[in-house]
Amino acid sequence: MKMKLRIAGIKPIYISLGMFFLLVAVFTIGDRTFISLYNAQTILNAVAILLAVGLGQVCVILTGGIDLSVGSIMSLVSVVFMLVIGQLGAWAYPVVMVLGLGAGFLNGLIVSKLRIPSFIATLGTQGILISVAYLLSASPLSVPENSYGLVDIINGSIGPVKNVWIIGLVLFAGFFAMQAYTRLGRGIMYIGANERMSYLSGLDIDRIRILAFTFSGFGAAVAGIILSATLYSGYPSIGGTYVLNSIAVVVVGGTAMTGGAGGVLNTLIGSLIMGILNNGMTVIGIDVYAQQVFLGVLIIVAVAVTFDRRKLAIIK
Amino acid sequence: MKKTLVLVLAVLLALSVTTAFAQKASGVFMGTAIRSLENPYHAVWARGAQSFADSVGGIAVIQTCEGSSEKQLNDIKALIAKAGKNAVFSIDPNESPNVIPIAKALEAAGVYFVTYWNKPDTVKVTDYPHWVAHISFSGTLAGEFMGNELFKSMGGKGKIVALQGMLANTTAIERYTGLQAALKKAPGITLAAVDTAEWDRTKAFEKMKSFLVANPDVGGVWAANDNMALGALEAIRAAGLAGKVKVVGCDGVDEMIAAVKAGEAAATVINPAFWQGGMGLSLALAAKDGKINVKTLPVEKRAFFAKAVEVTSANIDSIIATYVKGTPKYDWNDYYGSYVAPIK
Amino acid sequence: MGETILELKRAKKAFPGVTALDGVDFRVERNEILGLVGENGAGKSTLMKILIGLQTVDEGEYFLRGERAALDGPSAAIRKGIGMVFQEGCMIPNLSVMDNLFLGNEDSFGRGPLMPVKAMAQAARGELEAVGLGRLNPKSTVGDISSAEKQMLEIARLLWLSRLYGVDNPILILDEPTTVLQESEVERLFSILGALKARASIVFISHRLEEVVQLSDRIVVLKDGRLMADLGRGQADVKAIERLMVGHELAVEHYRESMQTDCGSEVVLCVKELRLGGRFEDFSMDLHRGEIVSLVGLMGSGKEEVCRCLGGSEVPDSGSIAVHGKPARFASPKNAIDAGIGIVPIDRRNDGLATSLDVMSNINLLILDRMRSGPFLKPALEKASARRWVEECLIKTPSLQTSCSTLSGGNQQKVVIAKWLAAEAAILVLDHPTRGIDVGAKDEIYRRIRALAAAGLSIIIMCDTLEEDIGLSNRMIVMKDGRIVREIPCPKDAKPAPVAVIGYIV
Amino acid sequence: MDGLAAAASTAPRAATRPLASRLLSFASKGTRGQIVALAIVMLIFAIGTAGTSVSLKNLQTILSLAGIPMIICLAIHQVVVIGAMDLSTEGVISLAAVTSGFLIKNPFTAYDIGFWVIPVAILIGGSAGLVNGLINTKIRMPSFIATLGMWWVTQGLAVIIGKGNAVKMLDQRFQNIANGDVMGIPVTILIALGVFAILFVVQRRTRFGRYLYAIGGDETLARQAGIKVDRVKVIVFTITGCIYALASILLVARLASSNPRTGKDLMFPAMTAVAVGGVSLSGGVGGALNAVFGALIVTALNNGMVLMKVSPYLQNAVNGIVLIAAVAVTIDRKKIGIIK
Repeated sequence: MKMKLRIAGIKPIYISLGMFFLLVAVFTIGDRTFISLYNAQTILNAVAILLAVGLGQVCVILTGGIDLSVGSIMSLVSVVFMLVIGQLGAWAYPVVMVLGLGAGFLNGLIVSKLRIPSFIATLGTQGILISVAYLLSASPLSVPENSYGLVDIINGSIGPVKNVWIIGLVLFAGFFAMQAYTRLGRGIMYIGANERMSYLSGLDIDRIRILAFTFSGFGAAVAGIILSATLYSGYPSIGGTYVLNSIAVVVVGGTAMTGGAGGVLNTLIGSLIMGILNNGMTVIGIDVYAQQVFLGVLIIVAVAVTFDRRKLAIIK
Repeated sequence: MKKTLVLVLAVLLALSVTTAFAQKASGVFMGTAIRSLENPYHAVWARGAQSFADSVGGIAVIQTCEGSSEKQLNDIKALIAKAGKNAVFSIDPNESPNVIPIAKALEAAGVYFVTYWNKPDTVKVTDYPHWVAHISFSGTLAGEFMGNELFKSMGGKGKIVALQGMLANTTAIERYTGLQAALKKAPGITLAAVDTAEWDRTKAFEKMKSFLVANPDVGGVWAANDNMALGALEAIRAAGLAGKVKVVGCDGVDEMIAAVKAGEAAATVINPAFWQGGMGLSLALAAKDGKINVKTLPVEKRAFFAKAVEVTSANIDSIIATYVKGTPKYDWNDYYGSYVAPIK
Repeated sequence: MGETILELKRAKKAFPGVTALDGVDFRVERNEILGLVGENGAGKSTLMKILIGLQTVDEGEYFLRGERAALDGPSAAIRKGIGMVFQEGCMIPNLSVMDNLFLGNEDSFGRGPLMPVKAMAQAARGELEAVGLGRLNPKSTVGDISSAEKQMLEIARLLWLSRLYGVDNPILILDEPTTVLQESEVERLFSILGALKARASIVFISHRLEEVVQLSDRIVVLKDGRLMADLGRGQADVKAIERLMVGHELAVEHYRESMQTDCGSEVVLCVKELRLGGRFEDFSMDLHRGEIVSLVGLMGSGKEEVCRCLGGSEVPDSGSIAVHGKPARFASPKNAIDAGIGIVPIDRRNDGLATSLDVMSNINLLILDRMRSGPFLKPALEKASARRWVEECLIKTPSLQTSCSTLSGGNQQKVVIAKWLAAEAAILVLDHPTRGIDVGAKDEIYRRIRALAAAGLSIIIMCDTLEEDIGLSNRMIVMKDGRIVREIPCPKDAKPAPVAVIGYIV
Repeated sequence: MDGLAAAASTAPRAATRPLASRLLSFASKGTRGQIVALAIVMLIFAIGTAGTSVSLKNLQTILSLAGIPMIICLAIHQVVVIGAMDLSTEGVISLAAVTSGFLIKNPFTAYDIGFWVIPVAILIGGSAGLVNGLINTKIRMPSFIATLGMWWVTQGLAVIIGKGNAVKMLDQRFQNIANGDVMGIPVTILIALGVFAILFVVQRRTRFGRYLYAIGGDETLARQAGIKVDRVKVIVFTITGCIYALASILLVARLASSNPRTGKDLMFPAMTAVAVGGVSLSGGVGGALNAVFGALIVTALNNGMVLMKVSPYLQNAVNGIVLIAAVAVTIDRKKIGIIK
């Protein structure tokens, strides 16, 4: 009895996993090269970026909010990363991570202290952050000649294992531990499930929310670093597509937009699904005109399958 | 539960449709990586690529990145995964520094490729044996030409406004540099206002409306591409100033050529997209087939400016006959026929 | 006995794992007030949902005025003359009183494309007058009116609808209508219902059996999806009904008075001259170790606000609070919790629980700090703690991972209490702890409260009924118009009679 | 004493609140805050541009520029009022634009259906909205995701149909409408005000309008009150789609050209305007008037920044700050309760 219930409890994750294997199977039937090591490396590189930004995003979505500024944070981080790596060397990594943390912290402050819905607050800050990126450098920046070695720390590999996977896994492990084994992680779930009760139970809502946004900024910063390193460049529009992608990754994995249900593990599966979808359609050679249409249909289908709507009385 | 089942079936259906779309033909995969098919310039580019691929029995694969450099890189890698060495590429990098990872990936896979437009100066084509050529059209020259033609149409004096492209974009920056060079040589012209319309027609229209309020005596509009020039032109038309306030743009869009013909625009520049689409693949395929030996090519043939077609009221009729009414015939084996100058 | 206008024959309804209704025969007669009682989970709400078309029967037949009925939703039910006032209220907060009153039936003021707003406001005034809400502006937003006003508004709405559809003898279903009302309002409600009986049938659902017995012409008792009894007026007293509902005799004493203990002499909480402008003033009290103090008063007497100030969710203008002799200032619930005060709120689903999370998460909410090793929580400690409190508070749950939304009201209440016990709160404020809880579970809650007091916890309580207040507390503090008017001791063998107390309240 | 009367007598406590909170409460009622915001924006730019920004000509320009954004805001705000979200704006507008581009006199196809293109475009926009609504209500998918998917689908379809061509519109009549004016008032703003007038009356005076707010306020209760919630939602999404199509035709007519980029970059600015206008993203609060003021404020802001020659690099930041500031001042925190 106990076992059964437990399975029912995490069912959406199984469905997401099933969805993932289904897609792998279909794409492999479509073109056998899909499961080659080379392609796996390509996919996982993309997945690492989606995962990093998605892990940040899920912290905010679990509280019931949304962070529309992750793309701008990635852009700003990429620009600053390229600007400072020549002078600061390896110190550039902590510097831009702190930058991401700071941007997330700012979001958290605005949402919790000014009491503005996160959709609006982060829509506003994304404009501010992107302006800062433009002011720092309007034109695209490349890696300075002397710093390729430093950037290639990200791009390198240990045998067949690419370093980005390790970064992705470490990040995942960190976020997983945060969600499952810290008070902050629980606090995020409590707020998402019932904010009023959390307040009445003495939780420091503002602090938890600010931290959730700070984590989101951190995830975006890591994603920005990987993206910047993968492309050897930084410029203000580099992260533009990641706002919606990060949300897609979270919801495709089965996390509810209303908060309090789902989590980090779902986001891992969501980013795998989105990663292989993007890659698989190209590998099996779907007409580029039709890819976007398929992507749209598939995200709806994916969410329809993975998202547990029975618990929701109201669908907004 | 029943619903879930239905949805799983829907996934299966959708995916079987997807697989049905998959290409099964054989031949050399000819990858064309461009920004988006939503603009006419790249749409023509894709047609050129298709036309060349058809002429040699290859498989044209058009990849659009919709503004995401990372998607462009991943798509290229996905095709490499699929085709291995049996592929060639012609690429318009989304942003200039992106050629580095793209070149590294293609080099590592041993795939010949040609790039266009965007490349940081520090990156040397000759460092990559499979990078057949980097071809560009001088944005500075185009910007300067557009400026000069605009000033000429204004009689060498008056106020102009300028609309820049995407702020961080190399081409946009180059063309604007060209305008500034032209301005230096034209003491009678003042630049009254500059703003960005992000290559976009609607935004150009809106910015122009506001410009016209602040500068009712504006004499001409310099726009970094035709799309924005046409947007500005609509605002000018709405203000009843069409023909009096002339615009210049760049790209050679059909509507812009018509505007030059009608006397509403002073000039545009055709960067022959159809040629780009075909020639990039042709060069890369020639290297793959051993028709040209990349190692022995002189440096100036590895990175060069190609011939852009300058359109003014003087040559408008022949332009219309060649580029609008017909498609110019290109000899895909004349690899360096459009060569103008090396990129330094 | 009048003619039968609604009849449900051999109704069966099953949900996965549960048989909600098991062959129930149910009828409503013309011009009667029918009391419907049963424990939570007895099938009352399923029965009601079937009557108003929210659910359909698996087996059985549904007749309305002699005709077979097939209702496809509440609006169809209303047109056929069956309406329901929901327990949790059904007024939309951002709409005006008038909009809520006529919502869904605006057509009756003319079918033109535009609604005649003035005529509607006029009509609304009339309807409000009829239920004693004459002073309420029809255009005021429902979110700003009191819950008693909302309740009256709902009844006004049903009255209006019954006239609107010209239904002869409509059936009004009132689900726990008195829980949000004060004594005087209950009386008014009963007089309105009594008058209404002349042209309508009323199905009255309540856990307050005294009220049911007082009001109903006929009483139907449900248990485990079966109809246990169909009793005419005077055929059964509260005791008999309780027996039918729970299937076994309850203790003679209602509130476990025999378990009442005397409080210690140590003052745990000392409140002096607390004031919140416009709400209450000069509120002083001492709470002793192991003492149960009941705050008694009407709505508006200020007792709710006093409790909110003690819980930190409202900040008093002046006065002092000292816990264990130490002065405390409560600027937020966190301060109050740190000082050892726990609040068990009246609205447990919204204020007390994260219903979408599991039992374990809810119980351990306040004490996660104690389950760490370094920065990380230890799942083994969490489980051990949750298991301990599930056992100690007799929470019936399939597992620690069960989502609280699936538990019954009584068990949810126990989870909320367990949460505070786990946090070792020294003072508990119980805000209507038995509201909406069935008889059997109520008794368990009473035992629990006694046990807590015996163990040395100090409790401030606000109850559903005066009898409950008297029965549970060691001492009552009666408030009226924001001031304390009287303190009444309630020792276990000398409980005051309700009639002796009521005079101070009103 | 009567409990009800007691509750009523304790209500007027507001008079003793401090000035700042009274000002905030003033700003958060109806559209007063938005009027003040608009006045402040205009005042700053009037000083910054030495009066140019409040010249008759510029006011006309602002109105002509505000027309289409206003129509889009009016479309989106309804979805927001029922507590949902519509991200498909750009795709639907592009799709309607591309399709109608091929149906009016143009150099690519032989079709020329003249003004009949309006109902055809509205049919397309309406169908897309209908699909949004059906996915939201029948498959029970959050509108955020449903419309995100539909954004990609419709944008993809627009590219498939348009093949990237910019289709020139050769029918001059449309352009005369889109760029013309009546006694100095731009036609687009008149059309926008027409849409506003209809929606305003619908919201204030019709059953359907009541139902919108009922659903936005509490969907479950609205359902219990007998409102066919799903149907109302589907209709709202459909009407929103239809209004998108109207905006799309005006966009095409204004530039005499349609392409799959027609709808690009319209959604977030429109959402910004709706929020600046005071429509609560949690639903049930704010109406057509708020949408109109939101569009005016944002348009005046962008116009003013061009006139004041604010660096294009900074314009995003100014927009962001104004959004946050406007919402911080005008939001009615009491009604929202929980900030998500």
